[in-house]
Amino acid sequence: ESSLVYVVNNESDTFDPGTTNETFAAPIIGNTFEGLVKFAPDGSIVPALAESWEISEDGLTYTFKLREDAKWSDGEPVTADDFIYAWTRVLTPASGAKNSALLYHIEGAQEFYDGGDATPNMKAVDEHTVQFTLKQRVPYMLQLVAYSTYFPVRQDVVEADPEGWTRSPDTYIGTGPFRVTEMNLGEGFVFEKNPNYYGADNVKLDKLTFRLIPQQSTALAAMEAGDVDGIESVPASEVPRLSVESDAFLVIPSLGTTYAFFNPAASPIDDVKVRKALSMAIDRQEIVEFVLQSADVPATGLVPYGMNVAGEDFRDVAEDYGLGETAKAEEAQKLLAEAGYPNGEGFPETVFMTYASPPIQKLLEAIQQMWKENLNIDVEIDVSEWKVYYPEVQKVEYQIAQMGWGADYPHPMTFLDNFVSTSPNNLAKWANEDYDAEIAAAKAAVDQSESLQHMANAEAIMMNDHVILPMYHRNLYMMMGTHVEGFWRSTLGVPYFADVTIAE
Amino acid sequence: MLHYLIKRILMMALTLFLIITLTFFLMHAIPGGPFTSEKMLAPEIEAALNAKYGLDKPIWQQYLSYLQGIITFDLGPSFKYPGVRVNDLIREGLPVTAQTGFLAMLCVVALGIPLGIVAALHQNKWQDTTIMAIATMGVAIPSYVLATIALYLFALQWQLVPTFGLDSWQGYILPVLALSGFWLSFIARLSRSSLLEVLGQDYMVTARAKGLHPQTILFKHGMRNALIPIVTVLGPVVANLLTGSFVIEQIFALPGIGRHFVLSISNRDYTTIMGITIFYAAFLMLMILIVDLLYMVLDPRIKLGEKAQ
Amino acid sequence: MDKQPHMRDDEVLMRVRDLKKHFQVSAGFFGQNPKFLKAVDGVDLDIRRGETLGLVGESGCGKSTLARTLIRLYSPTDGVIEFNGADLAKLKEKDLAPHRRDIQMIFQDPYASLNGRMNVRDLIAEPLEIAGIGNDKSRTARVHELLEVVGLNKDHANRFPHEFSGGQRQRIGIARAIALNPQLVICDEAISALDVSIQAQVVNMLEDLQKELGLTYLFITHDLSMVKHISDRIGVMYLGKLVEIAPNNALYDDPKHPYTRALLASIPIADPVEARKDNQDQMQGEIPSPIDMPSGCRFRTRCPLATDLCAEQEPELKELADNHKVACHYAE
Amino acid sequence: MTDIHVTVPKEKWAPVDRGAQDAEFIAAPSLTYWQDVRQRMWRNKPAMASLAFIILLILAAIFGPMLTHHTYYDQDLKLSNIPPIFEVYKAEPTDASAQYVFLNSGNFKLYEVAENGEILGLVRAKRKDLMKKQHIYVFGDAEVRVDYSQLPATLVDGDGNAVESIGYRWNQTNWFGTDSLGRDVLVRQLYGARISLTVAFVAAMVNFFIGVFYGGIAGYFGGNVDNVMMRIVEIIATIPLTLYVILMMVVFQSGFLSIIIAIGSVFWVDMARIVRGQMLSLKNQDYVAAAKTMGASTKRILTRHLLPNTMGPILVTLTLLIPSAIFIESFMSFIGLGVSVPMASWGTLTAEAVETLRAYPHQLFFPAAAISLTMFAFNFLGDGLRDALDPRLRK
Amino acid sequence: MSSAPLLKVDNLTTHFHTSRGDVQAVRGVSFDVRPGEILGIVGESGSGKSITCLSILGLLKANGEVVDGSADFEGKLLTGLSDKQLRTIRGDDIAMIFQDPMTSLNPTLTVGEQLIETIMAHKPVSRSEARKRALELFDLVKIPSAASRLDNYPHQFSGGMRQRVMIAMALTCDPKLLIADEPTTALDVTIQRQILLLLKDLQEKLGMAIILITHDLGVIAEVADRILVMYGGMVMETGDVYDVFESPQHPYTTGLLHSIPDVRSHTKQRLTPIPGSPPDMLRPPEGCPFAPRCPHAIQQCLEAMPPLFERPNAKPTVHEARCWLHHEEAPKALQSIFDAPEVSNG
Ligand SMILES: Nc1ncnc2c1ncn2[C@@H]1O[C@H](COP(=O)(O)OP(=O)(O)OP(=O)(O)O)[C@@H](O)[C@H]1O
Ligand SMILES: Nc1ncnc2c1ncn2[C@@H]1O[C@H](COP(=O)(O)OP(=O)(O)OP(=O)(O)O)[C@@H](O)[C@H]1O
Ligand SMILES: [Mg+2]
Ligand SMILES: [Mg+2]
Repeated sequence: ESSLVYVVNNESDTFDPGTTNETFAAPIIGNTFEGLVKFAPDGSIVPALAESWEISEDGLTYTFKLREDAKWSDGEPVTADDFIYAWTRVLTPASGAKNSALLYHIEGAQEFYDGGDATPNMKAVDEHTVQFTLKQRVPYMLQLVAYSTYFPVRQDVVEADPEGWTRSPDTYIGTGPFRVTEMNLGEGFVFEKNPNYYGADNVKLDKLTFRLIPQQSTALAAMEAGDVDGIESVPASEVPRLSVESDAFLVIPSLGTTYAFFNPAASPIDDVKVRKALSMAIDRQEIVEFVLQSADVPATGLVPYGMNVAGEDFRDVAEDYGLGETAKAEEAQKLLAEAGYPNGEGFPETVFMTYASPPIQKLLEAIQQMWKENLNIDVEIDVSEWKVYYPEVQKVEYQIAQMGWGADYPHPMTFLDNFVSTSPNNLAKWANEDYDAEIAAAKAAVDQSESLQHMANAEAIMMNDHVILPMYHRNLYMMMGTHVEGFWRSTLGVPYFADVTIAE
Repeated sequence: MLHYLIKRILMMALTLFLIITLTFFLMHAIPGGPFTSEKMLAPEIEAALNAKYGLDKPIWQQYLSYLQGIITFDLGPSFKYPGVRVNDLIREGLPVTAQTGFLAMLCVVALGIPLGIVAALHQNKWQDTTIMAIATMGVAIPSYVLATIALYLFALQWQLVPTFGLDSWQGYILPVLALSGFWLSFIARLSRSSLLEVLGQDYMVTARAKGLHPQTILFKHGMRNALIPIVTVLGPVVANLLTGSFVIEQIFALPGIGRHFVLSISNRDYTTIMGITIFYAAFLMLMILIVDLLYMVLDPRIKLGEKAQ
Repeated sequence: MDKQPHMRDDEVLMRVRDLKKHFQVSAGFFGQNPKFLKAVDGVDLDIRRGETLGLVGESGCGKSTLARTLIRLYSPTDGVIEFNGADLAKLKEKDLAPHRRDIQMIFQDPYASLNGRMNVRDLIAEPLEIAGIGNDKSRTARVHELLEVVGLNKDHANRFPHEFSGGQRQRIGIARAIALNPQLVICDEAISALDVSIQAQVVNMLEDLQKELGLTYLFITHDLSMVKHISDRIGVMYLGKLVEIAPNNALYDDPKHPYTRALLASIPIADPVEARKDNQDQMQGEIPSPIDMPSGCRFRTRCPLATDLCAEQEPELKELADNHKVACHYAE
Repeated sequence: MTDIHVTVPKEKWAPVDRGAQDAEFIAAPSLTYWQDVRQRMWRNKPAMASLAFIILLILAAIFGPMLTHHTYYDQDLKLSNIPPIFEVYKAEPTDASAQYVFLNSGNFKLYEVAENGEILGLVRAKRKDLMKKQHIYVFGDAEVRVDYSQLPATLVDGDGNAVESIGYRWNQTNWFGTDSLGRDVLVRQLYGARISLTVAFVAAMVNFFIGVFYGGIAGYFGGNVDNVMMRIVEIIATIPLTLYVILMMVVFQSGFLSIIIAIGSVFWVDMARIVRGQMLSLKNQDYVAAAKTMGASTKRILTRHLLPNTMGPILVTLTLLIPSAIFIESFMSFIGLGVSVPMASWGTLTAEAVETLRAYPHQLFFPAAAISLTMFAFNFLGDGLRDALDPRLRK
Repeated sequence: MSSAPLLKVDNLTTHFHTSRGDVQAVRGVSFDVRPGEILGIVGESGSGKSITCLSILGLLKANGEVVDGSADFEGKLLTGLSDKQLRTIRGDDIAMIFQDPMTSLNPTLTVGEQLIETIMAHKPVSRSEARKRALELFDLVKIPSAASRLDNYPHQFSGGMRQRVMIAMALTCDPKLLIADEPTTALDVTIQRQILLLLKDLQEKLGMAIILITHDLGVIAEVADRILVMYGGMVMETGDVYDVFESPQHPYTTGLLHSIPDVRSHTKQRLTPIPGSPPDMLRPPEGCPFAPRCPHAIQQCLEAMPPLFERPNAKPTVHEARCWLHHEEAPKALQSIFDAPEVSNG
């Protein structure tokens, strides 16, 4: 009997694929559920419960054909109605779904959510065919369909206990390669191979355990002591050592960027020159090498590396907007002088707000010092608890505010969409018509490379206005024993165990 | 006595009510809500969530309906963990926390007091110096440092104990040690100092003159009179240890309620904050009541509930 | 040596009426069947200004309790304590404060009544300090004076109570009590722990002070020779009640209460030849307890004169001769 | 003992001359209790040594940073995480142009140092051979490789022979090493002392003045006063601290004052309970009764009689709560109520360093040692004070 | 009486170490106690009576130390025994009644419990038997309604009652030697008499020896066989009780006897205390400790410590006094002060 123990550091609030919006739920949902399509290790979309699909000419109507042997983990067949039920549920406010907005692309969906008498344009054509129609073209629609919000849920168990069904192995019925045998709040999950999974023959692992160890250093100790087979993350300070010492150490590129918002309405950074000067004056290379001591990547733009559209990496198309990986102190000084603060003189009091997180604080301390050294200005760092910090940022009551973004789906739009004037995540309340137009055009474009160009233009508009101070693109650092083969983790951070075999 | 007890229990209920009220409003007064998450929710979704949990109602209404639940011992649903009731959260986490807490308590009492006694009996000799040095370190080094170092040495370097969890009895060693470290040291020092005070009393000489066994002298005459400050400290410590420690549960990956307590606040999981606070408050007040009753047992001259003469 | 006549006026300094102090001794956990120990059970007493009133009685009869109630360390169960125009029995703690310095007490248990954390200088200087008299230096000087008065020396000022012998501690208590020249000093076995020579010294000192400052003493003791020597009047207590009170000579010459007689007959005599001669009978009978008082006269269980009347009716304290009051049906 | 048959000289049979005899010895001056305590305190060597240590520490915290060119905020990212002691290797064998290096085992970086242990700079690897698991550095003609194919990593020359070590050196540039941003640990710690010692002081004061008196009053008065006061203590003790702190953070400006207010408002409940417990049993003592009959005010009875007799538990509690205060401060700083970065306290230094315990233990060692030593000092001082205050414990 | 002494104290010297120097509380005290004998000790308050007894039992406070001398009980050298060995003797063979009954009783245990535990520590009896015995003892020391009073705490007792509890506690095991440190000071004369009779009774029946420390010369006169007069940490006079009362041989003893008021006198006479104050034991005088206060002191007294001079008498008990005036060379005029006993007492 082959088994594996994998350490997770965070416990998710809920494991309901339809309602959660948490990344912490991903390891569990990702191994117990499958949707119509899924990602392959290379990032491409491959069939899952749907054996095939069709997209209409106008790119608006998607029709999925379910495979005959698609079954729930209790042996019931998966039907098209299960999908319609699941999506309708997500679009029902009372369900408490947090990612409902991901379904708004479907025609009538948002209106349905808002309580109008519209019905979303989605239906079960027959028992094995699901169909929906979008209100406008969405280039990354299939990537969204691979996301858990689009996963089916079992109507009978959900209706029996709309919230509690995820809390018991008996009712937590999924469609994925594993099914839950034990759930211990605060401790972890135990899975067994799901015999009703269509690909059950290829699943080699009999028992899979996710153990919650909140402390990264404990997890690492457990890994090094051989008590577990893999850990989700390692302490940042151990990265340099592990990267040379350990064969089990893995670096997973992750589609995330750490940056700060400049509030374009707040003095003194309401001047784009000041913003640019600040952004230029930091040494991203040193930050990565000495502060983070990791393999993270210096960021000069918003969208991280690894976002391929039309076979091209977005970053290869985009520029660096005058920002370098190393500090451009002289240029920055010049800009600052132009803005009226020669040699930093008279630079008004400026506060860099951030949330309580030791590594971020350290990062900001380094940046604070770089500004002091390169621009001779003093910026104060103000730390507060996340839930205090975030509402203040939402209200745009800040000058500079630390933030970051991780992709929901592997497409540049997951980042760029945040800066359209209507986005709730546009925390700088920055509005630019050209930007909005470019984004709309990118979505509408049939040709992918055209779409890519629009997106690059959009990023340029935003970056040239220096709305954000990009710092670095992050990677995930984790460990998986060398005896574990076939493990992979997506750029969205989901670990997949379906193909894992344990070598002796 | 009965009169006093009834009065105390009524007072406790009133205090609990005040605690509930204060915590409730304090908790709502601080910024952020349970659905302030890393990713902004669309406004209509946030509104739907608030409506679902009744957070859209006026605060006093929320307060009243919360009180209604409390009366039936229903602590409500967790906002953070949908489908989990706070009662269940406590019921599931408590056994783990209580187990380690109880063992830690045993350590504190069964090691702390004897160490204090040994130190007092050998005042200024090497035994005293050693014990007090260790006890000083025990308070000077916080539990998270102690736990981290212990984990590194005992679990990883020497592999004497497992790195996490309570699956074997060895697993209890480090958490219990780390949990009890501070209070053990505290109690050892306190025991020493109180006992020293008592050792100088005339009745100790009488007890010796009567030819009593040294143990009887020490425990029946000595410790009994030295116990008041010790039980004063121990009462709340019981409540503390039995409701868990965030740090220890975090480091040793224990599924107790200590972690929930801290996390619920940073999550603004209102019902959990309230539930655990109430639980802790009730427990603490009970312990303090017990301490007060013990006072009267330990020292018959203490009469609570009566005005000083 | 007789006291000066103006001290003998009958001005009453403290008037005590029907004073009672009952302690609750047993009560179950739930407060059922409370029992009361009647330590002081209806005492009427006038303490006249400038006199020394001796108080004797059986051990456990309530003398210390009476004393402690008079200075309101205990709040009385019932009764009146009139002092300087105020009824101390009814006053609240904070209203008592102004009267405190006028009444001082020397405690029966010297060690327990001295704060072990204070040295003798501070202990004795404390009442002065409280009254705000003098400065540090003058108070130290006064402490030295007082130490000498009670037969200790200056060097003792730096020591702590535990470094003293029982008698020395007692003297510290005395020095402290007289430091302020209070109007009334209650001496609860103030001299019993002292050797006779120091006793004599202290008693002389107390008499001198009385003469100089017109102090009044309530002198509780078991030493019948000393009490006779020092007192103007002597009260005899038995089981929470005053059974006889009379001028000293009158009491010794003509004791009217059978208990007084029994007491006087038991005085030990400091002469072995004589002491071993008189083989006086001990008092017979069961000693009653203040929890279950006998009916009628409290002394009847041990009284050679007891009759049925004594069991039925409690005798009142009546004045039989000039200033001589007795509570006995058969006294004349 | 004198022999009975000793002969007594004639003149000795003369009666005593009383006049001469009165030339009494001169009594030692009378001391008040507190003068006496001070004297005894002076004679207590460990306590005095501790006091000296604490004073020294305070002076160092005030003046120490002035004596060095390091500041608490100056960073040198290239020289981060350098330990205070390291093993120095001779990178170039020829003595004439000898170059010395050391390998930081926490981050596998190589630094050039002077022979005496002064840090000269970071050395960049020429290339990294991932197959052979080697980092290759070049010094003039010589080549030094960090070989981590076998752990622990070793320094070898181009031929694979071990590089000659000249032994361990104390870091001359940064005596306590540097932190993760290349700041001087010693100077940061001295600055940290300012905060932590102030917090300790405030906590002690709060405990002493609020906790002791609150508990004293509750215990002494008893009855309803006690009942109400203790229920308030229960309320303060049970409402989660984090909630207060967050509220304070919102209401007040973050900063040192807020920490002091936060600690001041809640950090005395344990003390209050302990003192109250002691009071309850002590107030029945006869000496309290005696003081009452002297007309002593409640304040006097509390301060002169009861509290001195509770000093043992008070001092123990006082000293033991100090580290708690230091760590509570770091917790408050963590959630945003405290001194702002780059300023740090011992508590935050410790909390930060725990994360890097394995890689850079020196970063934990020094603040932990500082807290421990201070605690020892406080404890000796507390014990000394207790002994001095308790005349019975004299040896 | 020539039986072997039960207790033999020889040159016992006890010092207290204090921050100001050593307090010489006991300075070479020697005496012995024979079985069945009552030895009365009187003396100046602070003269070292209690400390002598505590030294014998090894019960000194932490700062006290027996620096010289020995105490020998039935051939066992008490001063050399460990605490553990002493335990079997304390309470069992030698019992002690402490001077200060309030602080000597544990305030947190009922008096009954304190009595019962003493009984059970020395006798193999059950708790209920011990309680029965405790009741008997309470009756013996005349505490009324003993049964309910056993469950009281010390603070609920009067001073005299506490003292009687201490007495009862000491009598639990019929010790061979009872050290009673002012056992009856807080008792009224009727109960005092009863207690004294009780002690005498026990002495006669069981042959118990008693060391009776008291200030009440009447008590001594009534029960003691021999008397020891202490002053300044030393024995000043010792002898048969009749002898000493009849013809005290030391000015201090004389002074003591003079200080007592006469209960029979009708006129109020000023008491005649010994003038002056006792010596400070930190710096005891070189010569006779009493010399500074002695009306008859001579130069020699101030300079040299007088030895114990034996007074020739017919009795088997020696009568000794520490006074230079007994020296054979002393002028007759001075010696004559001891001749005519002019003590006027009751
Ligand atoms: N712990 C101590 N430290 C210093 N000196 C002490 C200590 N205990 C007693 N002394 C001193 O020893 C001397 C002898 O004391 P002791 O108690 O024996 O006197 P005593 O004869 O029993 O007097 P009393 O009749 O008053 O009880 C006294 O002068 C006293 O001050
Ligand atoms: N706090 C108390 N609680 C209960 N009973 C008490 C208390 N104090 C005294 N008593 C009882 O009251 C009675 C009188 O005690 P009190 O101390 O007044 O006697 P006393 O006359 O002073 O005797 P003594 O001469 O022995 O000191 C005793 O029976 C005693 O047990
Ligand atoms: Mg009394
Ligand atoms: Mg004595």
